[in-house]
Amino acid sequence: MDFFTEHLLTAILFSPVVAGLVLLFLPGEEKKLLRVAAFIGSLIPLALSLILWFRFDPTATGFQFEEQAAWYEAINSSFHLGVDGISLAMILLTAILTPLAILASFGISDRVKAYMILFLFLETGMLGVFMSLDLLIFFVFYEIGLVPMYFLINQWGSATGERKLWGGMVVPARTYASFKFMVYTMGASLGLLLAIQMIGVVSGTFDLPELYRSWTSLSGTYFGLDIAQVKTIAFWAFTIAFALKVPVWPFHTWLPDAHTEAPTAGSMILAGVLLKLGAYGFIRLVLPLYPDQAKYFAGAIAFLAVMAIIFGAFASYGQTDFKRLVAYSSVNHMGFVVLGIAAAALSVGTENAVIAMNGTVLQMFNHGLSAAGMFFLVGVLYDRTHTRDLTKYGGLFPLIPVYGGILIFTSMASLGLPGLNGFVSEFLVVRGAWPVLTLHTALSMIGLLFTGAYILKGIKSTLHGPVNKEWIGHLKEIDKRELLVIVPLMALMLWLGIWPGWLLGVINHTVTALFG
Amino acid sequence: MATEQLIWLLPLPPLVSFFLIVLLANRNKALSHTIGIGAAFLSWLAGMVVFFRAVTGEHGLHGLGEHPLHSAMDWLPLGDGAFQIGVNIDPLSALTLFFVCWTVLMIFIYSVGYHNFGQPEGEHDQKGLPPHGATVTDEHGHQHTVLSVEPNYSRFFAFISLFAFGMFVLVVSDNLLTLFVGWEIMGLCSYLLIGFWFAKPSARAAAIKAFMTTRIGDVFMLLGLAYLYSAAGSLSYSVIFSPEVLDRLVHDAAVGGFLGLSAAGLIGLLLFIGTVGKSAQFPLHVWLPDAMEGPTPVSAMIHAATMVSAGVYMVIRIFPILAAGAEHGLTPAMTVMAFIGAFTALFAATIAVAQNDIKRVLAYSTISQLGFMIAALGIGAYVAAAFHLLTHAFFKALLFLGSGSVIHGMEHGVLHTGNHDVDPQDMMNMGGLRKKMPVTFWTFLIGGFALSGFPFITAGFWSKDEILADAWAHGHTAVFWTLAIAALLTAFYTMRQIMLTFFGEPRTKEAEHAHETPWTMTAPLVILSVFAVAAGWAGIPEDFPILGGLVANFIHGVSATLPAAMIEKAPAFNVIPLIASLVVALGGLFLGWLVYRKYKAGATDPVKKMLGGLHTVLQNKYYLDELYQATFVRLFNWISEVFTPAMDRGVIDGFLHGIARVAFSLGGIFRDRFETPVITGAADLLGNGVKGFGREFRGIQSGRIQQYMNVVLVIVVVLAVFIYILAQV
Amino acid sequence: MTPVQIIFLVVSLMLLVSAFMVVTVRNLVRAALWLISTLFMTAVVFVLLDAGFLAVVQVVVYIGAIAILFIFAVMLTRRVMADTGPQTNANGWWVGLSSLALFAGITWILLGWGGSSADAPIFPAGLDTVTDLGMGLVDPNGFILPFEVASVLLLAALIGAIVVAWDRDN
Amino acid sequence: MIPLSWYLILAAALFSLGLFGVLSRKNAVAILMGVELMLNAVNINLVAFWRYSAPEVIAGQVFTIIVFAVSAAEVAVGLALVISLYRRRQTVIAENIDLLRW
Repeated sequence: MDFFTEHLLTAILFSPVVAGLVLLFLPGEEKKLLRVAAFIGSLIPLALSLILWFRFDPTATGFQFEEQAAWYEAINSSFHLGVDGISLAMILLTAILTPLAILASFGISDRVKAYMILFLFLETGMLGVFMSLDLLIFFVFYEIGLVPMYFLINQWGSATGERKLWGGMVVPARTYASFKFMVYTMGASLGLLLAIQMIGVVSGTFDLPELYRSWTSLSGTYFGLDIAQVKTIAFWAFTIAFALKVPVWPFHTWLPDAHTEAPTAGSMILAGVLLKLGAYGFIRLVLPLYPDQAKYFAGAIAFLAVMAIIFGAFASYGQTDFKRLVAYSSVNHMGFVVLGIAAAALSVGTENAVIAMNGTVLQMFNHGLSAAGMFFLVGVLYDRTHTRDLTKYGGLFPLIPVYGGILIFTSMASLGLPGLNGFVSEFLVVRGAWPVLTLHTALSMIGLLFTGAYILKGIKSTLHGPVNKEWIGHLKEIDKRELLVIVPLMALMLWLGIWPGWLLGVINHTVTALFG
Repeated sequence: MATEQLIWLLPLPPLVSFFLIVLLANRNKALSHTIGIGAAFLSWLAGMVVFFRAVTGEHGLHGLGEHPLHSAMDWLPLGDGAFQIGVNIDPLSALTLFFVCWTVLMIFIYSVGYHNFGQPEGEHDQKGLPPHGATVTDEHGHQHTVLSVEPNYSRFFAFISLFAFGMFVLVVSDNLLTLFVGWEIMGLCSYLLIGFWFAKPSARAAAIKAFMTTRIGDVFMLLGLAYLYSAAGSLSYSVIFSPEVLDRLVHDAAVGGFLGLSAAGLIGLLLFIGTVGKSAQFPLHVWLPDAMEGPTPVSAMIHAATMVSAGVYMVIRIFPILAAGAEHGLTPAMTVMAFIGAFTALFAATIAVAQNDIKRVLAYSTISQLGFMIAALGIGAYVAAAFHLLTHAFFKALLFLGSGSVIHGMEHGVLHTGNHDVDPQDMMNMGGLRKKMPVTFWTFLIGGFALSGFPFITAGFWSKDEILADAWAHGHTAVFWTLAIAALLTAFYTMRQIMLTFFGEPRTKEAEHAHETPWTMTAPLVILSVFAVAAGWAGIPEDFPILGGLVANFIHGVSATLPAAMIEKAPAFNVIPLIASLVVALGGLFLGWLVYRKYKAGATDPVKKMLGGLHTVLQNKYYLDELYQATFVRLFNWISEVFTPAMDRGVIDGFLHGIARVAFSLGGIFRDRFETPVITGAADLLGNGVKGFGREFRGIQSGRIQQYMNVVLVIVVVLAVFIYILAQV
Repeated sequence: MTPVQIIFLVVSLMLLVSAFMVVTVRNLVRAALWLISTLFMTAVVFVLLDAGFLAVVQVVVYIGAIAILFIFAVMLTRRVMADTGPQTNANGWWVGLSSLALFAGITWILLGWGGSSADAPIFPAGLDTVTDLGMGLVDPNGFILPFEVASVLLLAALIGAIVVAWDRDN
Repeated sequence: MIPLSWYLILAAALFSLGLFGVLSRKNAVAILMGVELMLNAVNINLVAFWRYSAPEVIAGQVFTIIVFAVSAAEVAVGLALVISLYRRRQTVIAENIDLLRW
């Protein structure tokens, strides 16, 4: 192991920050330069992640590329990084999506410098969550991601739109959305922070691999409570924090607001990566640390997941705002992730758990691709028409055939059409969940059915139907830069749909070791 | 090349063609159809090679049944093992491959003519709408309106290429998951093709309806797959149809003890619901008639060769699971199938009688014929179902293409007269086309007779007869009589269609000016009509009087696909079903001729006279669409548009806003009652005090050095005195 | 009354008178001249105290340099201020009284202090104060540091004075 | 011989006169002169104490020398300031120079 390999994770983690700092010294009025610099800056972590991917040994068990440095010795918290198959997939997803999102935001011309710097900082926050093997570090990065996103929504979100609150109070929609996103998430993380501190106090360490060994087998009485009760409380604190982030019904209402009001690239990252933080928290923390509690409450979590699947689909179908429609689709799709997690929790140690968890992780990756793609396409259309109202489009297919084809392709990936990426993961989740959560799985099919309904509604209202005369001659075809954003996503969707083995192989080994 | 490798490659040309057309050739019409047809031809060639190698292997079909051509590889690594995908050709898939290859190639060729290749582009043609015709000036200076080329010509070939790919994947796959992949790709393509003229709201609605209705079946099928996979540990045919697995599935109770079914029963039912959607069985049949909004080759593709056949193919494929444990009569799943199949056959046939749209009649006849197949499977007539699937594919493709040809001819007439109010698909506007379009007439006649089951010659007779014979032989009299009545109606409405379309005098000017279609359209008709007749000879029962044994009964070998324990001998010859077949076919045809031989323009449809109010019900398809609209669609719209927003925005957000509001008002109280008066007040007091003090005392800062020194002097003196006094004390 | 005492008293008287004139005369040129007189008398006092070298330095530095500077300054700033107007400010009387009080206080304290009436010790024979002073100022164990600091201070003052008085306008 | 107190009283008187000059004169140059008088009074004190307490210790004279240096520096800078002020504001009256007023 040379120096480079030993510190590869740190390099990936902090290269966006370094790029952001470099950006700080570039002249603010050179917008083109800033955009290109930010794009190149975000390609560095991608390149490093690819190196990571190829140097990763998929057959080895446990964490790889571990790094540990003293950080907060007084409370035994260290800067501990490491990856396994699950986090590697997520890191790859983050590293792929960020450059594309930056490329997608080349259209931003207002305070480009601040925007790009925030974006790069955001990337570090997300990568940190996927890499950290220390509860405190995990929490720090988990929260860091909120701040740039708050500003991205608040400052660069859609300029129009208002939200009426009580007593005749009217606030700009993006203010409302960003505030809700920030406060809601922070509020839920409060319990997480307390629970993390409680674990630290009880077991004297925040180190994850160590906790995997010691925490689950802990016994005795703490704070005047039996350890089982303590764990149950901590379990729910963790669960609520992550459930809100995923989001699981009924904690989902921040999501459509935040997604709808965020700038296009913000929505891409929000749906593509930020939602995965919650699911990743479940997989990395909740299931290994609280196997008994997770098993006991799996039914309840699965119920919430099913509600998310069903009502996410219904709500999506009921929208007239294209972006909101896509936003609700995330609720629907992430429901399958949580369903898979619940199934794995319930059947840990069996083949079902392995299959469900494989499906879950793959679904996280797939949803990252397709949701980012969908949001991007909505953004492309919005850039041209300055409306998101589905009733204002209609019959655009002959005007923008290439865009239309891409939209149908991406929609179908989102719908879970076999041959594209979403199908494999959804099938695996359903397969894994069916034997242990039969009724839940059966009910979730209602949601799957309506996934089709809202996807088709989107296509119907935009592309199909009599052409809306208003747009004739006013609608530009998708341009080269935009193609550069969407084509890699499409290629990945197709590749993963036809041959998911390259990714699933890496995931599967880790999942088998953890849950098999 | 090894046959297995060839099977792997077989589905690929249409996929390559799809990508080539979409990415490279989408502006060049000739190149597009060359690529498309070339790909279809390659697949056809591969299919034929595979078919003949398969059926001429050692021990013929029986040998193939025992040792199918099979090849597999790891696809998904799962746990310590992997999920495998592969290709598999056994007698059933070989048979299916045969008709799929032929019909697909014919449809590709037909499409060239149907979409008016070589014709000028219309002045008013828009992408997403059917061509309206183009105005040309001939050498004499006369202006004519002629058919114009389809604006999205290339796209059509791309879509049907992908469609063909889906079908080939479905046929050659060795497991239910890749079968499902092909199944869904076809679902997408049917959506895209039904909505091919997407600018028409009716086409757009029909496309969505088709996709959604079939998706209802698909999600159940997905559950069935998940269940089967978890129960059997695999989805490969070789595993799930092995006797041990079947035995286990039969003896395991269904999950949760659902309705007292066995695991096999529940899996079978779930998968069967997929077929109900895909093959348009009652109650999910409503999409298929609307699917006629697509171009006619699409209708043929969907309703004959591929998608609907896929549904039946799938249930035939999983027949071992459905029939597992059938030693003591029908399994529950089979009973359900028999009921639904027979009911659908009759139900759809009654609707077909009252339809006037030439394609809709065929659509309902398709539903009805598929019901025959499902019912056949339901009573355990495995071979008969497969046989009818084969023959139906040929004659129904022929009929659809023929009807397309008729419509095309009528459109010619419409353009000639310029009266666009005349619906070229309405049979009431036709008549007498026999002389205008001879090739179309003869081939349509063959197809129609095959559909009616015209005795001894046509393929439809043999396959339908086999179903009836099986029903009779196994004592399912209710099914037998239901199907017999359905067959009678089939013959009747087919004859009605032929009479209205081709016989009598032209009832409109447009019909007078109808014109035979180009060779690219008629040639496929001729080829298909050969199969519509000859396909039946492959399955003449061995013990049939006189004709039996003249041609070897090839079809019966399909049963070799089944596990050995399930293979049954063909039922012995019985004269009652034969008589029934003869009576219903000939009787129906005769009745049709009788009723419509003197039909004149403007007269009320004799069927309407006969049925009265019932006719209206039939014409409106028993008001099922309206019923669904009023119940399910409305309910779901209500949930989506009223209930869910109310829950999200009202209840959940209301709750959150409530918390926010409490926090805000608590903050307000805290601010107004404590923060402002106490904390801020104290701080302000301190600050203001210091400020005021400074304001008062800044006067001493005069900037004059001597004043300062004076002050210093005074202080020094005072201090000195003070210290002195202190020292004294 | 020894002759030395008489000399001392005379010198003291002249010194105080000169000093009084310095702070009271209206004409500043005269004040400067009286200042010279004061400084000279101080030099005489130094002689009386057996500090001949200091007396010389007093004459050279104070009278030769500082007093001349004063005269220049007075000449340069003369225009604004007529010699005829009151030269004391409004506090004059009050200040005079407090100065007098200060003097009285100090004197009173001195008179109450026994040590003040002591006679001078015999001047040690052979004591070469000039050489000692010279050696002390450059002795690393003696006063070289204050000496050098003073040198630097002087240099700084010199430069500072030039900078401050530099007439940039011309 | 002359008692120490005589020198001290002389120095006190000189100091008081200097102080009076510093505090009462209007002209800045005159104020500086007062300062010189006060420094001289200190010098007299220093030398007197040297002579009366420990004539063999040279420190007393060294202090005086340094006071010379300091007063020379002070006068140089002070007068330069006065001249500079005079050039800019046409005044040498201390009461008019109140730039450091609040």
